[in-house]
Amino acid sequence: MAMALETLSSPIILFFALGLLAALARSEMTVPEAFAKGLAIYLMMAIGLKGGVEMAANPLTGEVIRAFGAGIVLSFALPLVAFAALRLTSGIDRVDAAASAAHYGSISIVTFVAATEVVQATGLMPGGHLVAVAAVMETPAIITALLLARQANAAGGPVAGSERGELLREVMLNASVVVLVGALIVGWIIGPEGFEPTKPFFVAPFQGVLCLFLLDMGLSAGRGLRQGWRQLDVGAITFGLYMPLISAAVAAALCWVLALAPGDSALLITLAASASYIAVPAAMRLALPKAKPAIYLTLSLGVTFPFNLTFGIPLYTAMGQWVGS
Amino acid sequence: MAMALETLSSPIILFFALGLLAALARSEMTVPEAFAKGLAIYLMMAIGLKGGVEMAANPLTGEVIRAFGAGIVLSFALPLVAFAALRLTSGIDRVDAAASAAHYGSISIVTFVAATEVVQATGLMPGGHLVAVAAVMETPAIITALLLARQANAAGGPVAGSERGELLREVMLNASVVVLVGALIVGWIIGPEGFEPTKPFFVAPFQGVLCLFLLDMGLSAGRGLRQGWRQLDVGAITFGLYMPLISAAVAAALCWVLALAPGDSALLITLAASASYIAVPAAMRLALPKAKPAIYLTLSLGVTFPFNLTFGIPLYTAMGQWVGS
Amino acid sequence: MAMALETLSSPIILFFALGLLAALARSEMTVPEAFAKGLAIYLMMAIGLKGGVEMAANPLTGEVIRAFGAGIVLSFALPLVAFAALRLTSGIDRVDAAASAAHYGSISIVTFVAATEVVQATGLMPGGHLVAVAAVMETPAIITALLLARQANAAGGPVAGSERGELLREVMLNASVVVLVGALIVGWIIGPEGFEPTKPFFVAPFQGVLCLFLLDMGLSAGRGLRQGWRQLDVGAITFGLYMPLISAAVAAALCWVLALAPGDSALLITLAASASYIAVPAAMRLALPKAKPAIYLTLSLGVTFPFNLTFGIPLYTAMGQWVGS
Amino acid sequence: MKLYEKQRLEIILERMAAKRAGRILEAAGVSGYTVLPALAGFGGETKWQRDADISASRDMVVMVVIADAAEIDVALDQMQDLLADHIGVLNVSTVQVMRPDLF
Amino acid sequence: MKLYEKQRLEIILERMAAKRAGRILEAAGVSGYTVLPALAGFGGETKWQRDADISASRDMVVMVVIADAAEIDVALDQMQDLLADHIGVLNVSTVQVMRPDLF
Amino acid sequence: MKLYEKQRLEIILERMAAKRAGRILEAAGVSGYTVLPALAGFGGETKWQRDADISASRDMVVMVVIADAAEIDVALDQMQDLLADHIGVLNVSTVQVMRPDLF
Ligand SMILES: Nc1ncnc2c1ncn2[C@@H]1O[C@H](COP(=O)(O)O)[C@@H](O)[C@H]1O
Ligand SMILES: Nc1ncnc2c1ncn2[C@@H]1O[C@H](COP(=O)(O)O)[C@@H](O)[C@H]1O
Ligand SMILES: Nc1ncnc2c1ncn2[C@@H]1O[C@H](COP(=O)(O)O)[C@@H](O)[C@H]1O
Ligand code: NA
Ligand code: NA
Ligand code: NA
Repeated sequence: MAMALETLSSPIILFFALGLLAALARSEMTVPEAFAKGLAIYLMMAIGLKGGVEMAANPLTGEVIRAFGAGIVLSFALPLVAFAALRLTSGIDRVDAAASAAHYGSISIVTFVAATEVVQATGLMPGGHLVAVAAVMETPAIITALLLARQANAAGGPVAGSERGELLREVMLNASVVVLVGALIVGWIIGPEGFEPTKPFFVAPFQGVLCLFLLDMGLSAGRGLRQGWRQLDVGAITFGLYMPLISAAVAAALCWVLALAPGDSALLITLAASASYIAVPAAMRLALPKAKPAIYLTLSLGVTFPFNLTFGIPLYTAMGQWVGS
Repeated sequence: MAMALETLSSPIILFFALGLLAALARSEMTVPEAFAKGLAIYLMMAIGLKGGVEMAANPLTGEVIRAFGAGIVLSFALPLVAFAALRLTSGIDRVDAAASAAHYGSISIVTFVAATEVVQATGLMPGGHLVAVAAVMETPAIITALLLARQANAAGGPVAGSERGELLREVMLNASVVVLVGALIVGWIIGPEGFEPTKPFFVAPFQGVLCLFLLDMGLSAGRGLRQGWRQLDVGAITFGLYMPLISAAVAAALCWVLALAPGDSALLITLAASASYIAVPAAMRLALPKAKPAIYLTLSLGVTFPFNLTFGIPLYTAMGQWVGS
Repeated sequence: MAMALETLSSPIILFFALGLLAALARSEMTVPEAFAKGLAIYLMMAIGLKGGVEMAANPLTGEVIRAFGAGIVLSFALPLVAFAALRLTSGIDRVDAAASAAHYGSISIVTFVAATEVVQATGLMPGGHLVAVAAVMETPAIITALLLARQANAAGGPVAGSERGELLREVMLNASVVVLVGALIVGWIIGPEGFEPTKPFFVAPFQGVLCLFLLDMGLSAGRGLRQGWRQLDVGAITFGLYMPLISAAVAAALCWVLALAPGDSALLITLAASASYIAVPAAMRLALPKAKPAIYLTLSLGVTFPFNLTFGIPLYTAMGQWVGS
Repeated sequence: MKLYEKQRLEIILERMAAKRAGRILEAAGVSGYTVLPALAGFGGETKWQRDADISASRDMVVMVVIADAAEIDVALDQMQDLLADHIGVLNVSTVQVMRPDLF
Repeated sequence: MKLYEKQRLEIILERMAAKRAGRILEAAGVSGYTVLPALAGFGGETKWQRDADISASRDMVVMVVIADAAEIDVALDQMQDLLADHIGVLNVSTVQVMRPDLF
Repeated sequence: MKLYEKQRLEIILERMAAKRAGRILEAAGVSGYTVLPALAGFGGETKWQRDADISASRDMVVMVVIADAAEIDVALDQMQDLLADHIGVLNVSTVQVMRPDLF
């Protein structure tokens, strides 16, 4: 409870709320796309570097490998649950359900970062390899979703003008994979000492940049909600709230079975519960162009992201403490 | 005098001068709009946060409330003076005069920030609530200007395609109001302790970012001057130089009557003397589209802003010390 | 050798390599142009300020003046060598050869900055005036190239729509000259004390920003290579590798004759060996529009820049130590 | 490929007025429109340039609308009023489309 | 000035599909095309705005192609398939050019 | 709505040459023009992309001009020279406008 309250009054959440309210009140204010994209690249570089530097300092134990395995399994499996849930409880059609399911199997790096702060504030020290686990969880969900969608419409060859390998490139080499994994490897190579001179840029201002970025995310989420909620029935909106809980429960069980540490468990549960809103939407425009962005974006950015940021993270942290060994 | 010289050799002023000279020499150099807008959002977040944090640390005294009152009165009243002065001393027509008057009743947040530095250098500590006063002064001037303009052309219903409330939203929920007031409230909630982790982003680099931003403002002001001065007669250009002095005198008298502290007085005088060049121009395009931007922008950004930045601020600081109690 | 290895494992080089590899692997990732341009302005302001502040602290000795002389002579003369070399060893026509030669006479400020780090790591302290020398070397090469090109096509009046002075303005007042020279003068005026409050923006995060910028340069270089290499024969590509060595050798001889200090020599050699990829290409579009950007950009950004960054800089540093007095 | 005739309306307009133009178009019943940013321009005696003006108050946009002649005609009436107040010019041309029922 | 007739194809298309449209155009043999960014738009029931959506998944672009009628005709066939999957509309018009051999 | 015939000139041009084209247009007496940024393109054998080239030396813009046929004709002569040196293509079409005296 105290943790929940503290989370809710952190500057990050407050700036997100500011953006959300401004958008709902129909303010015309925007953060220029080029600037926001620059900030996103900065954030991913910073996260990757820090994770890599930490990994360089710690040996690759069996627990680390189990965490990777858990992440991959979750990313492959959760879309199946999400797809079934959407089809059962909402009127969303098969293609839209498959596309949405991909988002929930994949992850949100901002949710991950916000959770890291909260987890560290409780005194737990999650391992740097969780950044790598996050990167690894981005993609598998997309594959599951494509298989689900293919079942849906047996017909339908490749889209006109498409090229062999373009989807693979988009999925494996999109900005967030390149920057996150790349910076992770750079961090691994340079280690704590090489990292030192870049810390005044990548560590000290990080929290502040996150505030600015979350203001923009609030604006996006609010506008998405205002435009998109009409496209969603009650079943779909409820899905955006209960699906992260299902994912968290599944992930928590897995963490318990695999005997992961409490801090690592908390972050893995958060990753499972979070939904993508940048990398997967782009991949879906290529892979399933007929799926409607208004549906999957409103769900992941408009409903699930705010839920996770405010109520989810304290809960997942508590769950991590509970199931972690 | 010493203060004036020191002001003139601060990096902020020198970078402004650099931009101004480059533009007058017809350099093609520009700062991309998306980047400059991002910096502007950063600056307003930083100012708002700092002000809010300071307000959280201090009680809301009668003096604070008097400062708000003074700001609102000035913003409502100064456009009347400006309008009369423009009509008397220049050939500018009623609509253009009304639009220009709105700019002089409203405020320039960069002038405010630059003045804060100078005032603090003299050892005075202006209160954090002055940021809130600045935010509150942005809007009333626009209302006065619209009343002045309505008198001008009694006819003329709403512009085709306009929507009830769009002007109100633009005026009350534009980026600078949302970010400034929003960050102020966030700062108030989080207080000094919550502010700490974001300081390496919002406090330490602030001065440097201001240098970069002022380089861009110098470029804008110089280009505005080069394009716009032909549209202004001598009377109009003189107005851009004497109007801030009138506003400062009126504000100084009010500060004296209300017994405001010297630091607060200096900043309130500066706010009164400063003229808007982002929020009000945008509002004028919606509210008085027939008013010519070449006139009001050249005046506020090309004439008054450089004057205030160089000669005005030291003067207003001295006035604040003189009338403040 | 150790120095070379250390250079290769610095975060700057690693992020450049990351960008290069991502582009070669056909990732679609980009850094928005507006953001990258903003970073470039930041980097040049920071470099200029630091150089100016250092110059303010040191007297203008004869050695400083000799360094300026050397820079100007090199920038004028090296395009002659480059032009002759290209015409002899590649199938590139006269206009393209002249345009390419301009790039090699001019300089790359990022190469300069990267070299500064390496030189300082060896314990040498190059003078702040080298920044001014870099600024001064940007332009003369363009004049030589235009004379070479004029010889090439005796005919051909000015391009339709061109204006007296536009090329001069582009060459003397482009963003990099304005910001670099302007910030240098500002730094000179404000001195170490005035510089202090802006250091948390211009000094501390510098290395980190450079990492982000070099990621983008890697992406640009990789894409340039992938698109452009077909336009280059073996002779041309080899030129991109041996020309910096020739320039370095000429510059080293000059440093030895003029008895420059080791640190200053290392940087002057690097400047001579480096090739422009922003200011000169823009100037060439105005002055020699028929020259093909695919040729001169692929050479300078795709071949010479990576070579200098990785193998060149350690070599030039060693040469500076060797010839410097 | 069989093509069908429609009208293309192109409005070069100050950015702050784009929402108003959008409302006029929607009221006229067009099926959609697209707004492009402009970078610079010249008109009357003056030039403007997006990156060179921090106030952004002279930014222009270009709105492109494909629609039936009848819808365009309804829109033009109100556009005339809009352009009496706001900075901008417009032009209409005839174009061919593939799927006429979309417009 | 003597001018020659060519066709101008304008495709308003979601940004993620622009490369696919480009491949179709190249396969049809056009000599070139240019892609412009869009800022905002309206279609069906919904609006989008570039700076207001951090996912960028609804960004549109406008592709402009000057080409021979024959090449455009070849391209249109495949564009019909592309636009059956992807969000977008297109239009064709007749224009005059100076150097017909360029297209 | 009564409309009047004018010409629409569209020049796809390298950005560094836009000021030159602007001077030619002003000299020809047109009442205005608007410059749009391009994002990417293909021509000859090569592609360019604004965000993917730090030198920005291959950026293109699109200039749109509404004017009298006579003014366009004067401009085209010099444009031919400009496009002999600079990278770019142009096209002209006939459009309808509302306020003919503006152009
Ligand atoms: N004839 C024209 N063709 C294209 N764009 C124009 C034309 N006239 C005006 N514009 C655009 O509209 C803006 C304002 O023009 P004006 O209303 O003449 O000041 C200019 O800066 C151009 O961007
Ligand atoms: N008739 C039209 N004219 C111009 N642009 C359109 C039109 N219809 C749709 N668009 C553009 O295509 C996007 C998607 O439209 P829709 O497929 O109707 O949802 C819109 O947001 C507009 O940018
Ligand atoms: N036929 C065309 N239609 C539209 N744009 C073109 C065409 N040809 C060339 N372009 C544009 O002009 C640029 C340079 O083309 P090129 O001169 O052929 O190398 C291309 O990258 C395109 O942006
Ligand atoms: Na997930
Ligand atoms: Na004021
Ligand atoms: Na050189």
